[in-house]
Amino acid sequence: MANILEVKDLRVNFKTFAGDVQAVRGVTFSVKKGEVVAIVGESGCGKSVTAHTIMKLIPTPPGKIVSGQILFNGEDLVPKTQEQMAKIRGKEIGMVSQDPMTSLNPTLTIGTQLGEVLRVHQGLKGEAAKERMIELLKMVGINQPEKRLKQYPHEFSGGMRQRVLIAIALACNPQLLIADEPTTALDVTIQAQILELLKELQNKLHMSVIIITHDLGVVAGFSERVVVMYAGKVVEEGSTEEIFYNAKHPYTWGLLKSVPRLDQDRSVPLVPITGRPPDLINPPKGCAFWPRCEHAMKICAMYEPPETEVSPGHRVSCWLNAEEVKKLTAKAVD
Amino acid sequence: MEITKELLSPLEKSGFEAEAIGKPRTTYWQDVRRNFRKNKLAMVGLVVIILLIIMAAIGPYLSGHTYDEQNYKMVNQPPNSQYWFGTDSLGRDLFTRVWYGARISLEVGIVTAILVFIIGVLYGGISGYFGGIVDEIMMRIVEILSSIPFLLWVILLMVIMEPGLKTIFIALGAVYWLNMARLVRGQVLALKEQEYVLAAKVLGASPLRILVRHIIPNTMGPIIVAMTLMIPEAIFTEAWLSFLGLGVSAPMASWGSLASDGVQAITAYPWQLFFPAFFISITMLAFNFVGDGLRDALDPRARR
Amino acid sequence: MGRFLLQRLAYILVAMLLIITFTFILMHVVPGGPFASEKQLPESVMKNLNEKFHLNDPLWLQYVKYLQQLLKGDLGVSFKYEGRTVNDFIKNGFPVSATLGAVSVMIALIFGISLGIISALNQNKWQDYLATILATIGFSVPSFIMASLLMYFFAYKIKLFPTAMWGTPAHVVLPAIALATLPTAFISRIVRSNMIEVLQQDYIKTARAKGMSERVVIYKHALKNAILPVVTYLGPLIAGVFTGSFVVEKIFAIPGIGRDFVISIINRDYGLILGLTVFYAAFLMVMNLLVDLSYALIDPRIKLTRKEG
Amino acid sequence: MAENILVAKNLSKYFNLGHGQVLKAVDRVNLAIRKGETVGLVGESGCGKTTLGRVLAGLYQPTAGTIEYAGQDIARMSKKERYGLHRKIQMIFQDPYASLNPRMTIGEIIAEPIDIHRLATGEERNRRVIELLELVGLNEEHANRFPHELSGGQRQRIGIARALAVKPEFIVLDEPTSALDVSIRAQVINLLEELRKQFGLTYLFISHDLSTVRYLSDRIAVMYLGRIVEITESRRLYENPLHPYTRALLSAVPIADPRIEASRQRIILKGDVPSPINPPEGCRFASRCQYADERCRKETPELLEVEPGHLTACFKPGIK
Amino acid sequence: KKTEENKTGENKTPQVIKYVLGADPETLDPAKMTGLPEGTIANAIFEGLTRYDKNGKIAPGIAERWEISQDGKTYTFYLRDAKWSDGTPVTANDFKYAWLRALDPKTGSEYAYQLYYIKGAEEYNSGKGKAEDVAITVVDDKTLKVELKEPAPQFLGLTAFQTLMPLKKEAVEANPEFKVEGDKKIIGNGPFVIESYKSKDKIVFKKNPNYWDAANVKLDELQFLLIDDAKTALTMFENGEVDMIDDIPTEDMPRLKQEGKLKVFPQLATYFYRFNTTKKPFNDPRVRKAFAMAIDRQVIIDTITQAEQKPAFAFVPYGIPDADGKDFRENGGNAYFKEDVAEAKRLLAEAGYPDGKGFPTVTILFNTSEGHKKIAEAIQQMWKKNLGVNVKIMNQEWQVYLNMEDKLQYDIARAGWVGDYLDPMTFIDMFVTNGGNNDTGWSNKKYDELVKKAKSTNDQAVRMQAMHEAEKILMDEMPIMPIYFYTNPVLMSDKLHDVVIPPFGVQAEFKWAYVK
Ligand SMILES: Nc1ncnc2c1ncn2[C@@H]1O[C@H](COP(=O)(O)OP(=O)(O)OP(=O)(O)O)[C@@H](O)[C@H]1O
Ligand SMILES: Nc1ncnc2c1ncn2[C@@H]1O[C@H](COP(=O)(O)OP(=O)(O)OP(=O)(O)O)[C@@H](O)[C@H]1O
Ligand SMILES: [Mg+2]
Ligand SMILES: [Mg+2]
Repeated sequence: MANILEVKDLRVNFKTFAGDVQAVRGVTFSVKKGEVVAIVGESGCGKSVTAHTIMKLIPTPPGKIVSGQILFNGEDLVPKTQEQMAKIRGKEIGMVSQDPMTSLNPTLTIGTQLGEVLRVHQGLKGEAAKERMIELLKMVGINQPEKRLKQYPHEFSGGMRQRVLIAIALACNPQLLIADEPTTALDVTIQAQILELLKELQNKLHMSVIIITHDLGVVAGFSERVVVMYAGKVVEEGSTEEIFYNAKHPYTWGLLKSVPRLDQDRSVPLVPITGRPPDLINPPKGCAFWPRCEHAMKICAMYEPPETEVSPGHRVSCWLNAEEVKKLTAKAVD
Repeated sequence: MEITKELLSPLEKSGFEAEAIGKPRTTYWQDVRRNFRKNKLAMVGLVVIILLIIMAAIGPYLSGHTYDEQNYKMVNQPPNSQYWFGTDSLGRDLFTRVWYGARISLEVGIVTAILVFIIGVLYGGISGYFGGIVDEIMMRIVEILSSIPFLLWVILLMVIMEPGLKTIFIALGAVYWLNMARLVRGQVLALKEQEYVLAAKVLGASPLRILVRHIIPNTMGPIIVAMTLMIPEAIFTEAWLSFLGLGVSAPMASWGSLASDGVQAITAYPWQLFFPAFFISITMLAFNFVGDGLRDALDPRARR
Repeated sequence: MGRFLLQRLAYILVAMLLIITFTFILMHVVPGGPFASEKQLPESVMKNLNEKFHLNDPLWLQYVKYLQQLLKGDLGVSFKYEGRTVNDFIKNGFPVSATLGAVSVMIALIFGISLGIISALNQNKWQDYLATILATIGFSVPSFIMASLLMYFFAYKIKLFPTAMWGTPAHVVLPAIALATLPTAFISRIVRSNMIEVLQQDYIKTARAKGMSERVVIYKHALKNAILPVVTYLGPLIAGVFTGSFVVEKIFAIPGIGRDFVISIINRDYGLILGLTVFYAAFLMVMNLLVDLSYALIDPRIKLTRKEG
Repeated sequence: MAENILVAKNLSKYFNLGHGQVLKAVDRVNLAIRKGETVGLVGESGCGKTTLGRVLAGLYQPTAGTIEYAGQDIARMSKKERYGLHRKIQMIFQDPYASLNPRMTIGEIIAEPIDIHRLATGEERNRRVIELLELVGLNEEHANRFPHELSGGQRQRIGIARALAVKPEFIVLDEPTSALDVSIRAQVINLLEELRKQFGLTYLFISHDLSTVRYLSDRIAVMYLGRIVEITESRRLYENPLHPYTRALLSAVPIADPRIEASRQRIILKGDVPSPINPPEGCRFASRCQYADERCRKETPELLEVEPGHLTACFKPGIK
Repeated sequence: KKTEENKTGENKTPQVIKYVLGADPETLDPAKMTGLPEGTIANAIFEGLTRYDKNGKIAPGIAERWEISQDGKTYTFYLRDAKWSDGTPVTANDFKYAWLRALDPKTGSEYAYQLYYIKGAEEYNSGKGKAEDVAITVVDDKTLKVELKEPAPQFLGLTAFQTLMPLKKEAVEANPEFKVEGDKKIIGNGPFVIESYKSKDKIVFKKNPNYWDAANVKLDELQFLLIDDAKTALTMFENGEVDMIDDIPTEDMPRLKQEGKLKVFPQLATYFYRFNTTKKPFNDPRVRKAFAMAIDRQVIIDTITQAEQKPAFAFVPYGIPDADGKDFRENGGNAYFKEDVAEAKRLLAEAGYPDGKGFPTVTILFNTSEGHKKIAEAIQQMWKKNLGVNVKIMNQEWQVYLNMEDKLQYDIARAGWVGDYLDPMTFIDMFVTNGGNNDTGWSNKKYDELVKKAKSTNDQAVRMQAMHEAEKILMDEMPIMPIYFYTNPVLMSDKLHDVVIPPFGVQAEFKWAYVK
């Protein structure tokens, strides 16, 4: 299957007065047509920046794409101007962001906010636009869409706003949907509704989805492939099954172990990852995870681990997995 | 790259502290100072204010003329080597007068700002913190007071008080606190639902403690900005009040009164307006920069 | 909504009563009277005058009489200007001051908002610094200096506008600019800081992610939210500017109502002082009410349930 | 069985919104908490968890009902009388970024309760601060820092240390971990559990996160629109939820295991939580409940003991 | 009509004058007018029995001629055939009506006391007498007879004054508030009629074709602009937007003088300082004199007021005719004392303050004004330098200042006095014991007697002599310290001719004015 999106060695910096924050430090991954890819990782590891960079939505300055390629349908988005990007955004790539409560303009009606996408990208106006809007709202499960179009965001609950945002993102049948923590701010029952809806729409519209989340539970139920990010890098990537049952990176282990299992009660303490993510202004030398890693070796603090393909489609960047390399070189040296 | 066995031995994380933060150790005030210093504009502003204060202190003695010495043969002289800023209509040295004026105007600006700050913060703080009916009544009082003619109040003050700076402070304080109280109240209203305030409440902190330690310090940003904007207004209102007879009595003059005198002479002797107006603007700019800088420096969240 | 209006009106009435009371007391505490002059009047003449204006009545009676008359919609008469009622003063002066005020508010809004947007969009670039400096100058140059400078340069030096007085649209320009200086500075600062804040909001990101052009993002999505605080400021601003400025009206010889406020007090023109104060206070409160109402129009989140201070 | 430390009876908290609108955030809640146990409180956003917690912590005056704490009714206590109680009942807040005053040093923040209650002065005070910091896994060095310089997890520890400074018996934990990262969350949970054991604390643990609640709690109370709809031991709740809402809630929780996820049957609820403003008659859940009938819409079910130690407010407990 | 004028062809330039009057008039009702701007308007639209001519001499107005009885107490005026602006004749009744109206307590006229010379007038005005008892007799339509209480030679001049101007009863009753708006007009009998009046903007006058002397009125239109900012008025003048201003900012005086544009006219007024003679240190005449002698008046005039004012060493200003027809001031001399620092110091030492030692800090009180402030500052400095005394200066809002002055709550207070009529008495009778305008606490029996003497005779020689003597006492005792005699600086476009600037009563007289 063809890749709809290929991100190659993407690097993004933010200028701050304390120094340059290297928010994304060489991220490579790809998304196939019709595939759901999850990006997971701790807060601040660069998930959102990666997503925003794909849309070229990072504020410049202070943000800057230092290097890399973003191939969308084979076309590089990096050199595109904002005007050119505006034609892609909302039309080819849709986006749903984290906080539905703040992501809709409080002073414009839902109809206006939905209508303008249709107008700008599809030239729909008047009745045609209205029909389409009603259809879209129905599609995301909003009752009485006609009445709802005239209302303002504050008259909607969080779940409903998220539906509206999904409707906006999907209004032009984009090929790719980026959902940046679409359910984090929602209740579990609403989260279930939204995820159900997204899944359904993804199947129906055959689009590719990048879902960003903290919640491994969501990943487990929703995505086909998982990209694990740490400190601005992809540390492990693989099918959902592989990541959950055959993870190779200590960081992925940590993530999996820090959520209580169903059969675990409080007599058994949780296993947290100690410490906190590194400062991205001065990222540590070598593997960024070594200060928090139980398995850290001297080499980890000196050299960046190479990427190893553990099994087809399962890649990991960790010295532990570079076993063969180690053996080979060890012999040669001794 | 060569990979040796040695490299693959477990890493001793001795000396590595899991919870350590990779930043030098500082205190709040060091931090504030450092960030303030980093703000170039604010530093320029500060230096200017310091220079102005120094000049207010020594300026009057530099030219060899006193502020009230009249030389009828040298009236309305343009700036020259003897009178650096020229002279006024009574042949007085404007340089000396401008720096005397600086004393008064800077004092008026700063003291008024502080006075208004205290009254406004107390009143607005109480009103906003207690809310409900207390707030309702206190804010209505503010609204009503702001509708009563200021001039009447000034005349009353003039009758019951000795003219002088103290009276000026009272008169200015009496007007400006109204706006400050409104501003503070709005801030407090927003802040009092903050979780750290609730936390203090659960701990049993008294309302006063909560106001003073938790709420007020966090309203400083907009308050400082409002205070810097108040300074020029106070300086000019002082001139007007002095003109009415409330303030410092002539021949002492403030920047404001020098400027209003100067405006009259704008066609004939423009320098009489230029110097006081120039220094007022400079002061204003400086305070503005310092205010903005302070606001940012005082707020740790402002530096992301 | 209806209830809200009723509540507000009731409050306005109570507040007016208090304002009248305070002003009445203050006015009589202050020395002087409407007929004091450098030439001492014979006692008999003084007596006649006082009788004519009921100044010999006990104060409380004067007060009650004034309130009664006010209930009939009569703001009173001037004690100093023979045969002229406060209504006359308002009828003659207010339209002039209001016209001038309206123009300056327009100027302040147009320039203030533009300057604010330019600043915000070019944050920490030279445009921003320039706008900051302009605003600071706007803050530190009071209207009397501004008015004199404008007159000196534009009427006297280059004779682009008439010097003073009222009549043609050209007469409005200079005083309106003088009046607008401070509000312009103020509005530009408000818009700048709010614009910067609003531009960081999630919904702006959403708008961009939808593929809206930068122009639409700024003018349709951001501006409306960024000028909300300007609307709050507009209430007192309009009340202040529409009721005229003593200084600007005096310098430009404009027959507005601003001068009357001051002159009535200087003259101890008791009738005029009270009448104009009542007018001003009522106008201010109605303006604030209108601002609250329009606030609800611009910002659908605001419901007119509680009184705002 | 341990004695009850806190008993709330018919506890209500209404917010008067004016214009005849009353928001019943907490409505006739009965709850007994035993000494030393951890009671979990779960429910959807806006159902009144925080409000209940704050009423118990004394931040809000209840509209009706009583709160007996160690045998004393504290709901109607005057401010003065209440003062001493602040030492016994403490609260930890959801947002580690908002619950610490950004302009105070960590040292000052932790010292504040000590100052308020005059527990110590001078050297003694400093020592206490350091002790508390160490108790929550931080050290002396952090005392000079400011909240913005700490991570979310560290901040939440500060909040915990502050609450512990007055040696409380009962702590209301209002979603103490929901703003934290998964990895950090585990650290804080471990810490809370450790402290509970060490000091014999009683917790009311409010959370969205059902897996954490289940992990930590002895008993779990499920709230829906201002009322408690089910309460029982945590294992029992998971194994045998009786209220249809509880079942829907449990089924919606994602489980970090793709295989389980793939085989799970979800109950997707229709619609949103209705508004708590002037709520409808009858069972509050009726509008979203697939089993609701006439009676459910008319009568309000009481919270009744259906099985020993398992209370639920449903006319058809356990219906499938 | 227009074409006719054009045919006469002489006046190509429009006969319009724009004059800056100053602030809004308080009223257009002559009975209630008090100030100079109002007087100027009244003088343009009304005419009394007499009118001052181009040279400032009393000349016939509506009265063609008059007779004064031997004892100086009975005046008989014979009216000419004059018309009101509506064409009806002006009669003796119109005068009686106007005067009684001014005296009517209900009218509340502030200047009713100007009529107190008439027998029965004061009683009527203070509610003790009746209107019928006021000795104004209409002999016939054209003859008016007035009886005075005491001889008062200034009475004739007063008949030109606004309070004594005639009013047409019907017109007053139709428009009791003297409004000019809509179809309300003021019916006058003067050279002009008010065409329109817009408050704080301008008053437009047209020539009154029914005026008896209309042939000598050349202006078609006269505009009084109501601008009270001197600086603005000057700018407008320099921009050619107005033709004449008479309130000139001192800052611009030197330039205007240099450019030769400034014209200076005498004014019947004195600028002086009052001393509070009721308390130390100014209860000692030596101190008062010392202070008066220790300033340099010419410097004040040259550097501050700058309008060719004359330094005052006496109280009554120039411009009032003495018994012999010469000037009262010139006859009396302007040298009752000298500026002499040594002498001043000696006097001060004599009073117990050698070199100013031990002298208490005293304050100069003045009402808020830039000009007063500068003068006070200069005088403060001069006293400090010359006498070694420390003087503070304090300004107060106008009414507060009046109040303080009246209650003697001051040490030194700035004052100015403008004559109401052309006789020294308008100045001299101020300082009688407990006089309403005395305000110094000063009292001198001899002085009081001299004033009384002057008031009770019709013999000009005796009157004037008594007043000269009284003035000498005033200057000897010095409860007041004269500073300068006012002048009236005016800027007038070169096109204007025959605009008369009288020394008192009105600001300007446009009856004969024309533009060329
Ligand atoms: N405008 C900016 N200026 C400076 N630094 C930035 C900016 N935006 C993001 N960063 C930094 O980039 C890094 C990555 O941020 P990002 O928002 O991508 O994290 P994330 O993985 O999405 O985290 P979260 O789960 O909290 O959303 C962080 O360290 C953040 O501080
Ligand atoms: N001070 C208040 N005034 C008015 N209404 C309030 C107030 N505090 C809370 N409410 C309302 O009471 C209801 C219960 O709120 P509460 O915060 O207790 O819910 P919650 O269960 O804690 O929700 P969440 O999970 O979002 O924290 C909500 O509808 C809320 O809007
Ligand atoms: Mg993110
Ligand atoms: Mg909550």
